[in-house]
Amino acid sequence: MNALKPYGDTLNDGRMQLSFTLPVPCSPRAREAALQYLRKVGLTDPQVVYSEALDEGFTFFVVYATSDAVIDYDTVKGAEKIEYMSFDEINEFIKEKIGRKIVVVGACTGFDAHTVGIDAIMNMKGYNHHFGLERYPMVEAYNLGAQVPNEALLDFAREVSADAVLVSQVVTQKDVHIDNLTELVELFEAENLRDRTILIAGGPRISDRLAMELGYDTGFGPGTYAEHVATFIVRKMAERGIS
Amino acid sequence: MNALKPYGDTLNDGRMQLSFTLPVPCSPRAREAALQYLRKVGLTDPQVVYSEALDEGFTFFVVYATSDAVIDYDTVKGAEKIEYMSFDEINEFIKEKIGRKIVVVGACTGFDAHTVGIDAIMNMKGYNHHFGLERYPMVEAYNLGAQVPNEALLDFAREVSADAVLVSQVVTQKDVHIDNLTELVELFEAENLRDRTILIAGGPRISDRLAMELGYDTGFGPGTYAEHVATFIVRKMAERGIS
Amino acid sequence: MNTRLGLNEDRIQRARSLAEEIAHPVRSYIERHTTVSVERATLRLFGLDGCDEEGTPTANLALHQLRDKVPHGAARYLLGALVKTGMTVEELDRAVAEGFDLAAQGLPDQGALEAKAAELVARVRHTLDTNREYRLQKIDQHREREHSPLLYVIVATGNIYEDVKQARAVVYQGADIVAVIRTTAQSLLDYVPHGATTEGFGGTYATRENFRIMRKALDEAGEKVGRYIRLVNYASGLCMPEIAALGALERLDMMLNDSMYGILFRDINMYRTLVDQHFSRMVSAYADIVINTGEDNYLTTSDAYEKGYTVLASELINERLAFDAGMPSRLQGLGHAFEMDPAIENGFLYELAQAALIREVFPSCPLKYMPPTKHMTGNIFAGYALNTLFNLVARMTGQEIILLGMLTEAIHTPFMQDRFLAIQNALYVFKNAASLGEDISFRENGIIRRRAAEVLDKTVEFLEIVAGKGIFESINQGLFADIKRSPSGGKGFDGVYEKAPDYWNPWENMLKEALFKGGKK
Amino acid sequence: MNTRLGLNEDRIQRARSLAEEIAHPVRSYIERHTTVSVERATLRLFGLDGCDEEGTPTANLALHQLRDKVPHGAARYLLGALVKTGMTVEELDRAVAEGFDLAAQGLPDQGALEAKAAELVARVRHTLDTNREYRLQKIDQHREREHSPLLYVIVATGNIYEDVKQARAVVYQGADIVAVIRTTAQSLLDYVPHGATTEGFGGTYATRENFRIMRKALDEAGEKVGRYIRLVNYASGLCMPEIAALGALERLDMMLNDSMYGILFRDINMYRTLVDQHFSRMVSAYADIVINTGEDNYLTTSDAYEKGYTVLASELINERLAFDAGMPSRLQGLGHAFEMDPAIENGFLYELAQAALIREVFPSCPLKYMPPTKHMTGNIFAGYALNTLFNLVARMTGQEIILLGMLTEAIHTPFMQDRFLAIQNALYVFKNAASLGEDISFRENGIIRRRAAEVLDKTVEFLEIVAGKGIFESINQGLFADIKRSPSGGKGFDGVYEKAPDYWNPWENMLKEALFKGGKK
Ligand code: B12
Ligand code: B12
Ligand SMILES: Cc1ncc(COP(=O)(O)O)c(C=O)c1O
Ligand SMILES: Cc1ncc(COP(=O)(O)O)c(C=O)c1O
Repeated sequence: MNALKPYGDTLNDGRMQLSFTLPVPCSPRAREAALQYLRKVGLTDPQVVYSEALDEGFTFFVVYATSDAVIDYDTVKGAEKIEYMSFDEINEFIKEKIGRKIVVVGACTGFDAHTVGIDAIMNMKGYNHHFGLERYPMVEAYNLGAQVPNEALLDFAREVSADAVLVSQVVTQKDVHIDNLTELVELFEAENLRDRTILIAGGPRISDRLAMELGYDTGFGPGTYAEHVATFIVRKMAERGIS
Repeated sequence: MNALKPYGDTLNDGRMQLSFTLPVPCSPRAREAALQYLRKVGLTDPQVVYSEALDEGFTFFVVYATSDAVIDYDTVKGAEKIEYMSFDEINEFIKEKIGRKIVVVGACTGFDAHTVGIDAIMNMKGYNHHFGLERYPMVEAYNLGAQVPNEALLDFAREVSADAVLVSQVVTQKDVHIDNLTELVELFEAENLRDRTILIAGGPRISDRLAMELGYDTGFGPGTYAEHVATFIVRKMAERGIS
Repeated sequence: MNTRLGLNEDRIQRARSLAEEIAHPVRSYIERHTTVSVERATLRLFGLDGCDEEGTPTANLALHQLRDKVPHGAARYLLGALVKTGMTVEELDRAVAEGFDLAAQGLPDQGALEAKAAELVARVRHTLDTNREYRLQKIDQHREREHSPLLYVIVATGNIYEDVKQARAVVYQGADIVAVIRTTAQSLLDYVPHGATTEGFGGTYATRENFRIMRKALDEAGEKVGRYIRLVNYASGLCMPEIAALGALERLDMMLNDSMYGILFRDINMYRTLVDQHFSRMVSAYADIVINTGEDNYLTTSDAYEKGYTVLASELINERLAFDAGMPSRLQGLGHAFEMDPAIENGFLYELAQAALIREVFPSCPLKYMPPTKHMTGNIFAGYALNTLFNLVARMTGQEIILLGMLTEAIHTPFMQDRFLAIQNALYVFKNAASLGEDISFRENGIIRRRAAEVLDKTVEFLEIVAGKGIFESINQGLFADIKRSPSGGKGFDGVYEKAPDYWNPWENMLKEALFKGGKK
Repeated sequence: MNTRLGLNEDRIQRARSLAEEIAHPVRSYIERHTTVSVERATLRLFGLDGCDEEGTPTANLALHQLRDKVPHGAARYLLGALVKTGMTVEELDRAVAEGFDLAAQGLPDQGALEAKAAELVARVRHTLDTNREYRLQKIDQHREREHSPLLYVIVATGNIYEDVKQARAVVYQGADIVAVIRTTAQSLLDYVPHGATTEGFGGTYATRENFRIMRKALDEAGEKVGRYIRLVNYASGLCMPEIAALGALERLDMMLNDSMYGILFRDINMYRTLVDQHFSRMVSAYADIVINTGEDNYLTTSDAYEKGYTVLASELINERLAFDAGMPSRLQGLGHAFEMDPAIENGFLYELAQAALIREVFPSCPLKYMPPTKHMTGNIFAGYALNTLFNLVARMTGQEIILLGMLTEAIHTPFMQDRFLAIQNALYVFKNAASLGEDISFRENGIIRRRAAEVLDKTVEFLEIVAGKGIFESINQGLFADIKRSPSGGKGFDGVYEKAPDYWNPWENMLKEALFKGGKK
């Protein structure tokens, strides 16, 4: 058991910084409301260190407060550090364990036009000096680009017998990404393709956990490179005995 | 009843920004811990938008999350806006309602050497183009400066028959200001001076509420000017019928 | 010319004449073509701007009826129906919504058409003139309270009523310009939605009603603080000319409008875009609306250090095409951006060089300077520092319009507090470093001067290549933003028509008259 | 000299000769006096640095015994006791803690004293020399990984063990210098506490053991990242010379040490301060320790725009007194600060002018540049922007040492994350604007140059007045920081003694020899 709390400048002091807006006019009463609100949230010793009117009906607050909540770090699951394979190791692994090129299809779906992320993973030149999947000799990579309807992605994946499908979703306002990602999984399931395809979601607001909840094999967020994705795919394929 | 929640970009969306440090190494597990921690605090939909190692054993997080807590703004007490008197009004008020100069003694107590705040309230030139109490014709003001022991302040206040005593406390680490302020009130009480003296605390971390809890008549925080303090003193004196 | 960068004037002139060379074939193509959206814009200018029960705009219903007649111009059928039926435009608009067929009546003689056209054009022209004058007067009245650069912020909640709250707050805080960002993919809609809307993703639908609601809110808020607040939307996408028309009618003040953005970033057909762009710009020029070009977009996909010259090249083309549409420099809000990787050694100097270069090449344009976006991360504090230096460059180089960077750029469309912090940051820097630009000079042969010269040289080189291949082929080969678009590909090509010899468009005629023959009062 | 600001060299020389004039009577006063803390420092250098059961240091116990003998120098009694008893210093130290009376034995002959002194001085001198060499070697070895300016951060938890954690983290993040801030009011203690401490307010006690603990932690963390991390504390307050001595022994690298800070801001007697300051500086000079003067403090009480010249004036006095103590320019970390109200129009230019001016007046001092503190508020975002521009000025004007501004300056002593954000900000600005300073020049007769000239002029004017009245009377009249301090007022005056003709202090002799007669190896 390892009791975990935030650290300001002393172990377990529980200090956190917050900022937020309340839809009330800036006044002593608003400041009092901010304090009461934070106590209601469960924080103790809140200190409004700054408050300012955003206009006649809104007030902005910067606050420092203490949280007394504790979680047990020992029970938190998650990798301490994931060991990824390198470009060469991945190609070698595919040759040895799978014995043929693997087929990966990627797209930015729905009305989302943010291709920089999926391009970073797939295009030749890659990202931050990490080559993209197109450069991997043992990967046959198809990048369908922006604004690809889920149906079109499914059709293409079937056509090329994709081993893995990579979906990028960047716009998340009103949870539009959730709807989009869910629809795709349902399509794959309806067409009985879900089991033979590794489905991977990615984007700045996508996490491993979220993607899995939506029915994907995994998800990748900011800071992802092609080798991370490729490592996951090939290990998964090997695990499932796909060849 | 007026249900109040933070406002991000839509009424009642409850969005708040947080930043904090956890004393664990930066890793997927640490990020998961941050999310679990915030859920434990009672926030929903937390999103770690940034995490970085502060060294091998500490991780910094920036998070946006939703708070579902609600408070009833109608029950929050506090002034919507306080009407302060002006320099002239205050002097006029003293002449009419009190009929003699009032005596105010101020000091920065304990080991605190931050005189800028008390000087802002008391010195001739004042602060931000608001004159200090020394400039008020109807106020006899004594500023004892920095590092004044509580006993010395009490002795001086008795000597000049102070109507009001202003105490500044700026250093708050380890709650040293609480101890200092409490000691002063106890001294005044022990000497039976508490009732005839208006005791006012001030400083960047002092609030009305805190000061009253510690036994002061009121407290003033950042952005205070002499006229705020003087308004309070003269109204209180008039209210108590002191003359 | 101001020679703070010691630029070679000949190179600038060479670049301009290359842009002229590049624009030449575009101009002649535009002359000979119209599009469905130009026609719909024309109908809307005449007042056909209702919708049917399903929300399909009457302009679209009309074009559907007239699809074979586009080469002749849709206007004569609308005018014909008005003459024949004796209805007012408002009555006819409702009738079309209920299924009335514009072409069914046949056409009256050209004289009657011309008369009807003259009457309606004059009426609407009056509205446009009033709008223009009102704006000029208000700006004049409040000039000393404006900031320099003008502070431009976006609202993007998806809900026009929520947008209004956000807009009011920024006016209170000091913003000069409010842009209502459009919902994702509105550019791909081949119609302009109708009415007030509350459901958008990453932005709010551009509709005439939404324009009105926001215009009113900004006028009110502006009166309160004694400033004229400019309203911005997007004359961009498949409905570019229509939105330009609606914006002119509802007194918008600026329009995002670029000659290549739609082609490259939205895969809209190149011919469609260029023809639409021309008509839109004539409308905006007449209405005294500043356009904002979209060169910042190049740098979100390409590297800003490597491809800095593509920005200048595109600006020169945008400038030429704007001149061709009768738009003076003072309405050309050419775009550029602060998008270099903050990890670059001396990146600040390169940004300064780029911004100063563009300032010097376009001394009389109201340049629009875009903030860091691509290199913003979830570290909102680091982002705030980045925005601070961006604001500094904007002020030092005398930009006119600055879109304020948001510390949460990488996270969400702005919260109310995000904009507040952005405005505070800009106001601080503008005042605290007010005269820094004039108080220093760039060392001869220093990093800044050398970088500016290099970007100018590369621009000329690049324009030589484009001029050689022609713009259509250059886009086809992916010379811009590394994106390849084929001449017959992309959305909306089927909406482009060659004009018949009897093509007639009274609005086009009026605009040309006004813009090129001094007919504008 | 570098003339980027077009400064008038004669004015600078005039200012320096005024400082010399001002320092003259100070020097002769110092020559003739000693203080209890100089004597305690001397005893500590000989090794008397334990404490009794109540925690009273043996140096203080000894001075209490010898209070009538101070004019003759305390050293001879310690040395005498050693000779007479034959104890080692360590044994004698323990004996004193248990009540042993140093003076009780009487004194041996001067020859024996000299011999004992020589032996002990040589031994301790070896430690100091080793420390110096170790530092030089490490700095040399890792020079290319240092930042420019050096990144200086403070730790101030009050608990030395917590401080160590914080310090390790900043080393990881890239800091070059760690200062352990002292607990409030330690400057008023007339003794140096003993042992490791965990209870301080707004800072941690300066004790020899705390120095050791932090030194070890920084050496270890530094080895890991391949940098030499400098450790800073305060040779300031009533125990100034003792802390200088302990710092030299424990290989601290910098010491806050100012000729007037204690007088003005701590109400310590002026004579006491000036005598103490002289001895401290000789110790630090010998140990190759950089001092940091405290001119930033003027600007926390006075307005930085109005009183900018007081900073330069005080620096010139600090410089002169440092030279008088045998301290070369390369150890004079003269202080200044970025403290103007951010709401001032062109305040950035004035800050730039001030920083560049000080750079030019002291071309070979490792200037220490202090961040905005007074105008920091609870708006941590605005504060972060302010710090960004501060970092920019620091880099542009080639400061050597920059104390990093904390976004939470107005709230609390720094959290671990606050320092991280501060270091990130500085590293970003230093790299992104690396060559900005050299790439631009200040316009002739521009705002920056005029401001620099004005501050220099006012400095000369001010120094003329001070020289006229004499420094003691000037302080008495409140010419510095608007604070009046009378010559015989303030704390610690009773600890000042006129030296008797037979005053003898082997450490003072050694230091003078080494510093002024080239005796330092
Ligand atoms: C560049 C950009 C654009 C460009 C896109 C050009 C292009 N060809 O992609 C242009 C200018 C066209 C654009 C337009 C719009 N944008 Co935009 N844009 C951005 C911006 C500045 C950078 C995005 C980016 O390129 N990041 C760099 C890449 C490398 O990072 P990444 O996408 O996170 O990808 C990494 C990981 O997430 C992961 N990854 C991503 N996808 C995938 C997929 C898989 C399978 C895997 C394994 C990994 C993976 O790996 C990548 C590399 O590490 C962001 C703000 C920001 N700084 O993030 C806004 C942003 C994404 N845009 C936004 C919006 C709202 C829009 C518009 C809708 C605005 C409007 N109404 O007009 C439009 C419309 C676009 C549309 N229909 O989708 C919002 C989204 C808000 C939200 N959370 O919903 C943002 C956050 C800006 C903001 N704060 O408002 N945009
Ligand atoms: C200036 C300053 C100093 C100067 C003080 C000079 C002087 N003569 O006052 C010097 C350099 C000497 C100094 C030293 C130290 N300081 Co200091 N200092 C500050 C600084 C930068 C500004 C304070 C200030 O002048 N504010 C301006 C005034 C006008 O504001 P104010 O005090 O809030 O006063 C207003 C209101 O609060 C109110 N008010 C205040 N008092 C009263 C009283 C009454 C009766 C009323 C009605 C109203 C009122 O009215 C005022 C006007 O509106 C702050 C950081 C910051 N930006 O706030 C740190 C700060 C206060 N210092 C701090 C510390 C720790 C120290 C030291 C202890 C550090 C050290 N270990 O060496 C020392 C020791 C000082 C001591 N023994 O007290 C910390 C305190 C942390 C904490 N919360 O406990 C701060 C917050 C910095 C930090 N982040 O670490 N400091
Ligand atoms: C010219 C132009 N049009 C339109 C847009 C907006 O994008 P969308 O195509 O989604 O309307 C931009 C964005 O920067 C732009 O620059
Ligand atoms: C020279 C000097 N000494 C000491 C201090 C610290 O204050 P204190 O007197 O509390 O030790 C400072 C603070 O800036 C300083 O500049």
